[in-house]
Amino acid sequence: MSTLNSVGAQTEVQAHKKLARRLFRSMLRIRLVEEGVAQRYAEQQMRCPVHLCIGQEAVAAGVCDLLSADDQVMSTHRAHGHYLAKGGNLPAMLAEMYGKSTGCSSGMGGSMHLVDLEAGFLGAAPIVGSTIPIAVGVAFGSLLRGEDRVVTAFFGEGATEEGAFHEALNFAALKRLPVLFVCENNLYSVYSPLSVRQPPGREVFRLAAGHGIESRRGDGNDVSEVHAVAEEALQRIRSGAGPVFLEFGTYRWREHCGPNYDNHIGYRTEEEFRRWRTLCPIERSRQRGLEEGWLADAEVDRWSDEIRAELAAAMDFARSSPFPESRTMLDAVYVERKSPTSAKRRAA
Amino acid sequence: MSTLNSVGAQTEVQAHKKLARRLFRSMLRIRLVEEGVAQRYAEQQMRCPVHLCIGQEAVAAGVCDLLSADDQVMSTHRAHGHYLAKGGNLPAMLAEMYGKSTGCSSGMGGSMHLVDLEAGFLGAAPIVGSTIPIAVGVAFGSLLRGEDRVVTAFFGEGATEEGAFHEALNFAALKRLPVLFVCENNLYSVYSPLSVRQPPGREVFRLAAGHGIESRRGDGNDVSEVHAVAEEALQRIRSGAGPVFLEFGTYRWREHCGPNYDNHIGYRTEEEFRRWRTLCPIERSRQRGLEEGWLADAEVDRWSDEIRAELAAAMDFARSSPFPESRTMLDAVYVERKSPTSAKRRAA
Amino acid sequence: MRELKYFQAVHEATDLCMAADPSVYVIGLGVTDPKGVFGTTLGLEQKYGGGRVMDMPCAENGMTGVVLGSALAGMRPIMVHQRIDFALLAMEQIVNQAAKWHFMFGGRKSAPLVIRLLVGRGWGQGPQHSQSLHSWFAHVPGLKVVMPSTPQDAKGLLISAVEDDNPVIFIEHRWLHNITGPVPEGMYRAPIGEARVLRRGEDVSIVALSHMALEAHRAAQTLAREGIEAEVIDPRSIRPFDERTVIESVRRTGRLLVADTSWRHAGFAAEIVARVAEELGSRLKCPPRRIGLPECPTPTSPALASEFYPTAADIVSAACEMVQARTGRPAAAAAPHFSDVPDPSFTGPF
Amino acid sequence: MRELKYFQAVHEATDLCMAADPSVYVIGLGVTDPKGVFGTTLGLEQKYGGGRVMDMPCAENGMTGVVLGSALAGMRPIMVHQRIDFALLAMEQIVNQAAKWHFMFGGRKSAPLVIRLLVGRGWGQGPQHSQSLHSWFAHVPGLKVVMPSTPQDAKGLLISAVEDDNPVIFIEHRWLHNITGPVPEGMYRAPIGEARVLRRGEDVSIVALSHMALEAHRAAQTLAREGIEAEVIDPRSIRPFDERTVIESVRRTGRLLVADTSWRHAGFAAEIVARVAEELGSRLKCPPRRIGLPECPTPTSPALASEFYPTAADIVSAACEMVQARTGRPAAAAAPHFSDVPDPSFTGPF
Ligand SMILES: Cc1ncc(C[n+]2csc(CCOP(=O)(O)OP(=O)(O)O)c2C)c(N)n1
Ligand SMILES: Cc1ncc(C[n+]2csc(CCOP(=O)(O)OP(=O)(O)O)c2C)c(N)n1
Ligand SMILES: [Mg+2]
Ligand SMILES: [Mg+2]
Repeated sequence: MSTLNSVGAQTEVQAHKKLARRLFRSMLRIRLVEEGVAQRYAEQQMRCPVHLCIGQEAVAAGVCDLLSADDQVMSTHRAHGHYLAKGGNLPAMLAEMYGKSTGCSSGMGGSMHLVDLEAGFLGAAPIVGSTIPIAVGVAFGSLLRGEDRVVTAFFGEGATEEGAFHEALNFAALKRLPVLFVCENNLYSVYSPLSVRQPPGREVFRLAAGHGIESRRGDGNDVSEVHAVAEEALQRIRSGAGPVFLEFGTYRWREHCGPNYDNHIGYRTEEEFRRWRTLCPIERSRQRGLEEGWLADAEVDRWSDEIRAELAAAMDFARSSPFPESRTMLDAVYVERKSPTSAKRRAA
Repeated sequence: MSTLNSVGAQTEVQAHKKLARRLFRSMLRIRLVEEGVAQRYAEQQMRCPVHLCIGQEAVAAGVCDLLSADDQVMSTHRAHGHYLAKGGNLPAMLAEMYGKSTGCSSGMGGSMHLVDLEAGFLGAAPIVGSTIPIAVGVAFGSLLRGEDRVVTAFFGEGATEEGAFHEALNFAALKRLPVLFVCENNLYSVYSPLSVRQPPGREVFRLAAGHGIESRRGDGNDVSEVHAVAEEALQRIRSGAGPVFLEFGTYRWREHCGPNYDNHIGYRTEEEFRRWRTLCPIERSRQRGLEEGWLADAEVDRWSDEIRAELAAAMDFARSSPFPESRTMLDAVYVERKSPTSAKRRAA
Repeated sequence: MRELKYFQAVHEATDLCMAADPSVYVIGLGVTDPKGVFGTTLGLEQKYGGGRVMDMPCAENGMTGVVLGSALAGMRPIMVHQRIDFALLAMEQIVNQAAKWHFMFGGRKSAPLVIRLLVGRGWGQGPQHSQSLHSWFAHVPGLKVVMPSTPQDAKGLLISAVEDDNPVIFIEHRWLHNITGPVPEGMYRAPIGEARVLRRGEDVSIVALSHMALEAHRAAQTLAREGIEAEVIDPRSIRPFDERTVIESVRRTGRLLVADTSWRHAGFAAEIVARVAEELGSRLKCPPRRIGLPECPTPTSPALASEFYPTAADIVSAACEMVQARTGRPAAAAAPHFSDVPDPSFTGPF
Repeated sequence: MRELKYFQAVHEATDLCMAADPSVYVIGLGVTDPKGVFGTTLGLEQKYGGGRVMDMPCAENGMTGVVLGSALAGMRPIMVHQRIDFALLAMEQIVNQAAKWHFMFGGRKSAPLVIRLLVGRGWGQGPQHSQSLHSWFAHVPGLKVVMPSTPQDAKGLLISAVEDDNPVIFIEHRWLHNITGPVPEGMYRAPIGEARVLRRGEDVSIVALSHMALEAHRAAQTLAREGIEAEVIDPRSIRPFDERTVIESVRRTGRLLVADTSWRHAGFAAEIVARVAEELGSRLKCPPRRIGLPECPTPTSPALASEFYPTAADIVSAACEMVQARTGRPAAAAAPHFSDVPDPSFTGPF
């Protein structure tokens, strides 16, 4: 027994380490990609609004690690991290930012309209709150089709002020849909602090509780906490108990939209930023890894090199890809039906 | 001391009786007017949708009794009771239903667009949920102008499914606005029961609590309970503590829209209706009045006669009034500014 | 051919689509209730079950997003809003999301959904229950917009709409639900984007949308008695819009009269006039004309209904003026006291 | 006269209105932030306090209702939505409630509010941040809709809008904010409902909305070098619409070319063409023409910007064709690599 137990414990420790390393690498990859984007942005060749998630990587990494390719994710204007963590194609993402025909949306959408159907990243769109009911609808449609999947909706705390959010929550609760709502509360909507948008003292996750939805908050800068909280939530959802709402406190480091820092322009303080910087999810994870012995600095360097090489190749691909031909924009408006079911139905 | 006390107690008892009689008469008046409308409706001369509030009179009577003429009320498609309880002009209401130029909205709006500015009944409109943010805005505007008033928004439980409701609640909570939200939960939205619209077990008033708003539920068929709960709420609001949300359980007796009973068409049972009928707010109040000695049947008869006479006169007025001239519809679209302030401003 | 009412045609199309394809489902406020959206969804829940015909919360915006999401997941929803006015809450989901989904993701995913929008009229529907905002939808690339005027086209176009892989807005005028007409049995499609010539004529082309097509047809009969042969065209689809049929007709008649169910200013009638003007320019025999609502919200008073809504009589007098024939309004058949109902069976409260 | 940028003119109008009337206040996402809605609200919070210039929750629909309610309570709000696309969430409140308030209560109460809506363009704004849906608002009785193209009119029309007791939609194109022009000092009003003739000419009337008025003006200069004198008209207000100025102009020139910032199909350009066709019919020297966006959502790729947005060059070639002069596109000045910005100072991320 005790031997078995200790083998079990050992396996568990190994699994934990493996997980921790995976999460770390996932965050690191998001960070390095975003930094790469930020660096290249100044060249003025990525000519679309970009909303970087630097500082918020833990939520994307921690949640998406728990999802299968068949589980679906939807996101917002700030989607890069979710897309990458869910397995979205990196070259296609960068090509999209460059407006190229090889982009994940063929250059029609840009950074704010990422998609990778193979990876189960169903789409992101920048109208605040609007993808939340759509995600709920994907879960509903899947349920109607008898398909077994969880749909995760990522959004910011600003989105919880939109009526669409509440309408979506009510319906998800009504139908007990397998939806994981993940709110990244980074305290700001563009330059507007929570204090001008939501009543003081009323935590965001209480809104979901009001709808009768199981809800929790967690530290969004601690990837293992994100993972643990999300794991429990997903277990609950997969057991058929209905949706769960998670609020993760976190902080965006750079400007709302664009590659720069903007703590000097006055809507928040350098001091606040510095406080959050000490809570860097990647640095915290690295420290813990070194302490707990599942990570070595050499490995971080190796991974960084790997990712940088991957990024460089993806950048080359994106930059050297052709622009879409002008015809494509008119061709992309409507789809003409080619599905076999319709042919069958028409013949009938 | 004891004499003083007993005098005080006596005054209180007197005040209580006076209040109870006032509330009873207010409900009775709404009931008789609505029944009068129902009766006349079959003549097909009131040619607009009417949503009667028979069965739900206690909420209107109990709440509006506590409001001054300067306090403002807004309502929905089912507005007759709120309009009357708030002191709205009866002949003008009936004339509006007949589409006459003497109607409270000059025949442009019909039953679904009642207004009486003098009485502080600022307006009713039939898009579900939409008057709630407008009511909040009236409170906000009053606050900006330094005016001291409470705004009451009446609505059904269906309206709490609309995003506009939540957006309004968030803003009212954020700005601690003097708004009383009154939800009449009559279990149905048209023919749709709550079970197809809201998750089971999640009470409506919990939604408001989720927004951090003080909220309570009460028996909407017990006018003294409505009054007591609303009184406490209004005290709180007038003290500057922000909005309060009240949910009152009640039941509409007749069809959603129109003068008839419709328990036979299948969306609800005759039995359910009968159960609620035994909880008739007017009958319950009458019984209590007889028991407690503040009401006599003869008085009920006298009041009924008075009200019927008032109603008959109002009906005569409405029916004999002229229709609006066709020019009025084009004239009513825009207002040309005639206010002195603008003249002053223009001269400047 | 067998005759059905318009509402029955809508019902039959829905029924056939549901039977043919298990991914088709119906959702909307009241679709399962005893009135069944003026009869158009009656009994379908009983036939196909609550998993395929369902009521919903009062949440037009969010629920349109839900419906869109379900389409992305492989369903083919038919959503019903009982008034266009309620769908104003859902414009963001319809126009920013559904209409653009296929485009903005580079064609990777389409959004096959149908949104049925009803135009209210009569019995004091008033300012917020009677708007006919089809021109808004017609303006938006990515949507298809149809508004059939006959039972046959209601069925054929609804089937086409459900089978279409793009979002289709299907507009039903409340005063069409009870009209009767021949309707073929079984599955058939009316092509989206082709106008229907309801009547041939050489003197004037009357292009009339939705319920106005009915009025135009009535007008044409009166005009024929006056010796004027009007061609009546129902565009049926306003995006895509079949300009060829209209232009060819006006090329022959030299006269264009457009009758719309909405306000003239910035309405769809302007588009029709503009297309013809761009194409035929100075080859018209007289300036084109538009008939539409007076520029005010819908008044509720029944006494104003006849002032507000143009009828066959207005079409007749405009057409007479255009062909410079007698311009007097033909004596109307003994008018009912109020013009707020299409026929005596149409009574309140709805 | 002193010159200001368009955004400064909007700012100055707001400032003057706030100083003149304590009931005027400004509300919208970001109106108090360091960018101040492209400079148009910068510093106003500091000057008038947080009680008169305020940020709001991300809740366009509800907040439009709140703003309407505050107007009913006696305030005169100026609400700002940074994109029309976001205001799609608020259509119900704008169209069902605000536009109809005065009418549906028989004129008992008016709703004096201004809603500033911005049309995005450039730097990959893409399908959901760049729509120009002014024709929708123009279709709705009860609203007034203005879309000035010069700094002077921006100021004069915003002051008129704030002083108007009706709801006024004030549309600003993002590519106008940085243009410069003469702006009188102090309070003055540009009348709502009067077009402005930007340039006189006898050969062709170019009616151009918002930013297209700028392109039309540029085009007119090129055309003049080719010997073609174009009259350029900015309607400024599209509801009410000053048809007289347009029609009188076309009566003289015999040619109408309309340039709009939106799609052609069912857009406002159709209304302009229709008005002229109805009035002048066959008296035109050639068929009227419209210039607008291709019928697709806005593509994000910078490479497609020049395909998507028509420019002065398109106006020039259309006008040349219409007067049957040389039809060649004039050699464009050395074009920048991308046409997704109005000038080099306009860079991302916004
Ligand atoms: C409906 C709508 N309103 C406003 C905007 C402008 N906008 C873009 S991103 C954003 C911030 C939203 O804040 P939050 O949801 O917290 O996300 P974050 O940017 O903090 O990640 C806003 C207001 C928008 N895109 N859509
Ligand atoms: C936005 C909108 N959706 C749908 C309707 C149709 N409708 C009219 S009244 C009503 C019922 C609303 O139910 P509730 O709010 O509970 O009020 P009740 O009728 O029960 O008093 C509905 C759905 C509407 N008027 N507006
Ligand atoms: Mg945020
Ligand atoms: Mg109800």
